[in-house]
Amino acid sequence: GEAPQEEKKAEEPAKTEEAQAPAPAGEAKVVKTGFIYVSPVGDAGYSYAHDLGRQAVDALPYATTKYAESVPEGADSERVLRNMAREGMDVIFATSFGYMDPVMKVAKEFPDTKFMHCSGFKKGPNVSNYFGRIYQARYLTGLIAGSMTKSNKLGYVAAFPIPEVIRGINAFTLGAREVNPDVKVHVVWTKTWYDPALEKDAAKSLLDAGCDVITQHQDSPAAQEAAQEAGAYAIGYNSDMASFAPKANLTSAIWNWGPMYVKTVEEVRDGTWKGDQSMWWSMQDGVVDIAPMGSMVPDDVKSMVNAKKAELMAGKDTVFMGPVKNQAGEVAIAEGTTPDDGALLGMDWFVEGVVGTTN
Amino acid sequence: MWDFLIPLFAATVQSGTPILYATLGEMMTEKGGVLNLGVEGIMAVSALAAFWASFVTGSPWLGFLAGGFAGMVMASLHAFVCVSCLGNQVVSGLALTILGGGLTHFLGVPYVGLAAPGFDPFNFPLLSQIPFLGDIFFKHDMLVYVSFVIPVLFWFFFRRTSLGLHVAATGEMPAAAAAAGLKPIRLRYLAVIAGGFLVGLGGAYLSLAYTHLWTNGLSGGRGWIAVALVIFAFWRPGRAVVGAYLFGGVMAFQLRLQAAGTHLPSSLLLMLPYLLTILVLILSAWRGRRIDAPAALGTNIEPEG
Amino acid sequence: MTDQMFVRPVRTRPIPEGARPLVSLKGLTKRFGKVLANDAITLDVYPGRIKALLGENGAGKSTMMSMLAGRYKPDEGWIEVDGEPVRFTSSKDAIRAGIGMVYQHFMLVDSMTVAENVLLGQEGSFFVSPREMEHRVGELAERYGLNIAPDAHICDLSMGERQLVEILKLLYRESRILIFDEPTAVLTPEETRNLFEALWRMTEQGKAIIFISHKLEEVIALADEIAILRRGRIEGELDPASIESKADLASRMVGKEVLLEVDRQPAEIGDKVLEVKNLTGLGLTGVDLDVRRGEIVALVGVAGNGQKALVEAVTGLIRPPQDTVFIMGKPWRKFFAESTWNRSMCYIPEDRLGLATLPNQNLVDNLLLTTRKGFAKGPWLDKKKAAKHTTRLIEKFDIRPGRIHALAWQLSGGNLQKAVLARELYREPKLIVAEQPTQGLDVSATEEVWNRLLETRAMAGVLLVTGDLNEALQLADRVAVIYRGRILGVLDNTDKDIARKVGPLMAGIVD
Amino acid sequence: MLKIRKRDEPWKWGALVVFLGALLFSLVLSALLLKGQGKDALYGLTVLWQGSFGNVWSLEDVLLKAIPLFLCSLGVAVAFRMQIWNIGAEGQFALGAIGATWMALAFPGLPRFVLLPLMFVMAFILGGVWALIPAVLRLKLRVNEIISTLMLNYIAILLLDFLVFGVWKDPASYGFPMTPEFTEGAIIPGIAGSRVHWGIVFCVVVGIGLWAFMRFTRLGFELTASGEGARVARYAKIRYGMLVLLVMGLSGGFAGWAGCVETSAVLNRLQPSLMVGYGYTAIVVAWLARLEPLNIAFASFLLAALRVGVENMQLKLQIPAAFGTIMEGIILLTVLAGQFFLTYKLVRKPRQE
Ligand SMILES: Nc1ncnc2c1ncn2[C@@H]1O[C@H](COP(=O)(O)OP(=O)(O)OP(=O)(O)O)[C@@H](O)[C@H]1O
Ligand SMILES: Nc1ncnc2c1ncn2[C@@H]1O[C@H](COP(=O)(O)OP(=O)(O)OP(=O)(O)O)[C@@H](O)[C@H]1O
Ligand SMILES: [Mg+2]
Ligand SMILES: [Mg+2]
Repeated sequence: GEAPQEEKKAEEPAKTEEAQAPAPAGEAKVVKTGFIYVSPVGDAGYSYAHDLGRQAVDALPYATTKYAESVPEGADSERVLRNMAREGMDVIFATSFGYMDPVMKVAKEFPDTKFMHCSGFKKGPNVSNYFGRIYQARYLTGLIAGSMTKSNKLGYVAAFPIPEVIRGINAFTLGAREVNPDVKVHVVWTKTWYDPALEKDAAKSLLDAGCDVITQHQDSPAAQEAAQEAGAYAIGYNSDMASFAPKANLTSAIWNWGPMYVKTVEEVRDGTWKGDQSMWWSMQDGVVDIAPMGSMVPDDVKSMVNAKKAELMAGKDTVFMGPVKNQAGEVAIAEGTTPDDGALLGMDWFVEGVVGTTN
Repeated sequence: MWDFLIPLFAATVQSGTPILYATLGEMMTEKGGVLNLGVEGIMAVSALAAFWASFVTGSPWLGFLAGGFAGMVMASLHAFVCVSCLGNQVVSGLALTILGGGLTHFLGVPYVGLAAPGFDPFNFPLLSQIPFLGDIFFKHDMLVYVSFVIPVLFWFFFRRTSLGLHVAATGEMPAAAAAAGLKPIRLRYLAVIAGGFLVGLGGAYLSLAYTHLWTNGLSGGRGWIAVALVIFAFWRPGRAVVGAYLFGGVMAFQLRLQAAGTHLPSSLLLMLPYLLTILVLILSAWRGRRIDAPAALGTNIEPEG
Repeated sequence: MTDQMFVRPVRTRPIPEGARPLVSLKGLTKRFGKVLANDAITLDVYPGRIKALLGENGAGKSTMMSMLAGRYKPDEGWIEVDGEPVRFTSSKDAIRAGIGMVYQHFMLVDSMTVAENVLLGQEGSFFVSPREMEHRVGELAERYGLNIAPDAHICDLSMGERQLVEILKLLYRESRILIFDEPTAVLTPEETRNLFEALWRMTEQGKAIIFISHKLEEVIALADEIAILRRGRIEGELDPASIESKADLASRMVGKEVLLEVDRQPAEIGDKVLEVKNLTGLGLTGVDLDVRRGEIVALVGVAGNGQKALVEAVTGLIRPPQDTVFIMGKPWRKFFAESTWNRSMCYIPEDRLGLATLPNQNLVDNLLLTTRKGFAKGPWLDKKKAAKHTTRLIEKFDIRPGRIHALAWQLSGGNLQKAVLARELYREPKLIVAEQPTQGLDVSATEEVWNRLLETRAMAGVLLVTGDLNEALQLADRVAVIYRGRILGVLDNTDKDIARKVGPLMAGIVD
Repeated sequence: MLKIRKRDEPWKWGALVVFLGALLFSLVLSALLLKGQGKDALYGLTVLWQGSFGNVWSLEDVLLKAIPLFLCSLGVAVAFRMQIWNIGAEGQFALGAIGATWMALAFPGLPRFVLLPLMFVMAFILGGVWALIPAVLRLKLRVNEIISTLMLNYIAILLLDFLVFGVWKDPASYGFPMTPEFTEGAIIPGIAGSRVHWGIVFCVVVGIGLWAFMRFTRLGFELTASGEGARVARYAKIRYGMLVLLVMGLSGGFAGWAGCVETSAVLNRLQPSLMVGYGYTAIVVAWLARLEPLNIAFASFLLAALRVGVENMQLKLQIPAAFGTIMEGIILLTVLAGQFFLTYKLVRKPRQE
């Protein structure tokens, strides 16, 4: 993936100048958008996925974009947000959970600026929050992993025990056990979003423990590498990671923010944007997906997965359909019911079949 | 049991290797009487340099050398500030750590997430056939094998070469070295820069063998652990090997404990290496051999006349 | 009496006809900032002769020799070796030209072996073998009849042995000009005698020796010629034969009358201020010792025989075993728990700059170091008052430079010692522990320190720890000899034979 | 030919000259770095200036950011004065935040004038205790405090994680790692409606207090004297061990206060994002200020300005935030190298012959 990098570089200076120039009179309103990311954009990972969305917005003729990367959560982000608001941004996308309180504070000071906060739960007259149901993609990858494993042990390198990650692990486990009830999913926490060395170590420890399919909720493809070196399979996350481990990568659970970001900016231009909303976009909206499956995935598995994906695309979200048991073997989601979004957003327990703790 | 232990030991060797390079580098520096607390920063910069060189040239070996070279450049900054300008060694080292962290974050941005050609594990001919030991020590990448040789060279340098003797004399008593017609300033530069080279190799290991991907913060506290290990090792290369593998072992162990499914909170498990560092220092203090430290460690050479 | 301790084989040796100097200094000048340390020094050194260099503290002796040894570069002037001008950029050049120097503080690496130290910088090849190095040095030592194990570590050696290592270094390099800067300060009389014999032997082989000392009797006994340095200038060269007495030499050196004897009137003896009872441990065995007000008790012995431990235990730096040390009648713990800043105990350590003073602080702060409780009002310090008292002390003790803002490191050894003494006496102590109080001081400074110590007998008891027998005999009422952690005997200074008895005891010989 | 000479008198304005020189040097170097990245260097520096001092709100931001830096540096400086190398301000900061949060969560109903002092006391105690661990290890076991304080930083952050991911997690946070928001009584209010809060007044008081302590008290003198080492302290009958404990306790306590102020006034709750490296920057500040409490106020303001200004650069020029860290490193290294000229000078050597 060098190409997008060069592209970005080439267009940046032009964009900056354009942003400084006053909007030419008589033209339609320009929507100024700002993005803040928690990590460097780089070429893979969470912020990269958001930045691809930004680029889609940037390509719109009536929109300009600016971004700040590696903005620490907490007090520093508050300042960046405030600066962006002062710069006259129409809408600001704050793409990490930790920006929630700062967004709420700054939003109060700048009632005319619209704020979109990713992955949080607070909202206000000019703040909406949004996120994607990546668990749907996780579930599909679980189906693949469950079909491909021989040892019936799957490995999951995970960053922090927060609901987003736990939900993904659970969905993955449910998918895997749906096709192979003997499967166990081993979890190793790294307590970091991004530390390839540690992630690789963690993946190796899982491989050594007998896991033969590794997936991760991390921002680097290190786990993919580890799997490939050990001759095992791997499932990526954030963006298509096939290029990092072509022999091992079965597929990746991916984000695709472009369509919804463009839609939001359109709403802002048209004045139809509404605050105080919680939006949880799904596969139907095109925000989450899985990358094309690798050649090592047998055709019957591919078609099974595609069938399930079609159901999801049709709006039939049965990932957490009961009965679902927790680690202790008790029924946690009753037969025939699906937890509401509130329960999903606060999920802090593991389903049966996960080996590990949530703290 | 062996199924758990052999991979654990093998992983121990691998995660101990960058620490070993860095520990020996710091040991070399300190032998010359200079304390360099910038190991963490040097490792970070050299990891980037190694990655960049390998990425650009496609040759991991060039990357490895570039890592060492970057280590030398960073270390010579420290040498200039402390040896030539008599700056406080502790603070200069900290400044180097800060600068190194900043530089890597700044210059590394375009490479985050990119992969460069690196070193892959292979079975060492013959030796990998040895039962147990072969599995533990001889199924790694080339840089691990290189790291087996360096402690021996290190020992040889200080015991069997006149230059090693000169460097050690400079670390013990620069005035005596000067009176014997040596050039303590030059020797200190040498020790610091050579040490920087070794630390740089440790950094290179992180981005070329440990993972082939670029990221910020690759060093992850390993540099500091190396500084602690020098004390633990009583400035002796043999014990540095023990110390480095001890740490590699703990890092590998806590992840394996999680993978096997423990109920201990991961925060507490992740504390283990840091707790161990303190423990190791307590143990080495308890053996109480202060004399092992180079006598002039941390003091600058005042210019005369 | 001490003059007889050294007997030269041949009294004087004239310079052979037509002999050419081995080394000539031509108008050497060296400045340190405003200090003119050496001022156009011109001096010739001939082979086979011992030249003594005499001068007060700070006269510039060490500076001159450091230039000769390549450590400092002269500001003006040059050096000629064998008539050829040379320019030394480092010690290495000087060593190559055959100039070797034994510094006032030994330049030995403690953690290395004798062989490694001797061969440092002279290994001859890149790869070295410890065994082979020891062999080489062992042979050398044998050839010159020096008894030393080449594989011993320096830290395990006595001061005398270390001196031998320094000499071995010079011998190995085949130096032709050997410079000794106060070599006898740390040696016993016995070791000094051995050193002198070694020096004479070396002159017989045609080596030139430059010898710096503050001990006049040594200079008179040893030198073939004496150069006197005053304030950086050569004041003249003397023939030892023309010197009538030590006092004569001293006054020529200082430029005014100097009395070399102190007038020791017996003082009134009071209570015990220090009592050490059967102290075993810390490297000491069964040490009994007491000091009463009004007397000076000298503890003599070769450095490293347990004096350090005893002094540190008495002065509270280390903790002695229970019920062994009593100060002013109180057990150690109790005394140090209750001791006040004044009217108790004071310690004048050997390490003036590192221990007794703060090198980078001014004289006021250095006064406060031990007297701060006297200038405290509640938690606050009265620095104004301290400054006033500092000024007064500077005047009273004639400490130079006479500014209260001078930093401790800027003071010369003698002035620093005076400052320490001034401060400690200001505390009106009842017990004084003085460790090598005149080491490295010139005659006039020595005299002043001696007189001050004698004066304090009126209010205090003094424990004088010294390696200089002469000093002990000049000052002490009683002399205790320490050897390997034991007190081998306590002699009264009224004893006529004391000088003869102490020497053997210092070497551990009890009849 | 130039040669080195030791100065007879310290160079009076040297420290200031060296500091300004270092600042200039690092600005030039940073400009070159910008050029290397293909940015307009001059514009970049203007943006930096604008961002730090350009207008009222940026000054406000700078002040806000200077508060935790100032408190941490005071702590660092006290310890450094005694040659105790406490580089654990980061961890002590975390413990202070934990202590304050503990009180805020335990007694949410208390009125402000009771709760806030309680929080400050507990922050001081926990920060201080965290610093006492390495102090005791050093005194009793001779464990190198540089390493132990640093390792305790990592441990403190994991401890903070452990708490906010576990027992203190806000039930209403949908499982995200954060404590509940503090009640009104646990929040330091802003001064006259501005964002600058009363913490700044606290800083002034603490700063002046420490300055007076160091300069006018016997203990302050003993502290500096002990900087020459334990043996000198023993010689001067200074209770060295006691002083080390005092100094580390103070040092940790100050960092703890910084943690308390930051949690209470800025974040209003405890969450992992609290940790942004004030403890490390504090070392830079302390050294730039030559360990003088009054200079620290100035230096922390300056470095806070740098940090804030760099964010402006990031926004306008898309420069990575690490740019500020690089400048910090360069300034510190340059000052260290430049301090050479405080004790030495180069003089022209007369040519020989
Ligand atoms: N490195 C230095 N920097 C500044 N001044 C110095 C230095 N070395 C010596 N001096 C000063 O130069 C003068 C000569 O000092 P030197 O050490 O040569 O005297 P000395 O005759 O050897 O005295 P002593 O008998 O005390 O050994 C003194 O005033 C001393 O303070
Ligand atoms: N002068 C010194 N030299 C070396 N270490 C010292 C010195 N002073 C203090 N220490 C160290 O600090 C520790 C505690 O010092 P402190 O001054 O409290 O003495 P202490 O031995 O505890 O005596 P006490 O409890 O009777 O006051 C000592 O055990 C020692 O390790
Ligand atoms: Mg001298
Ligand atoms: Mg005590």
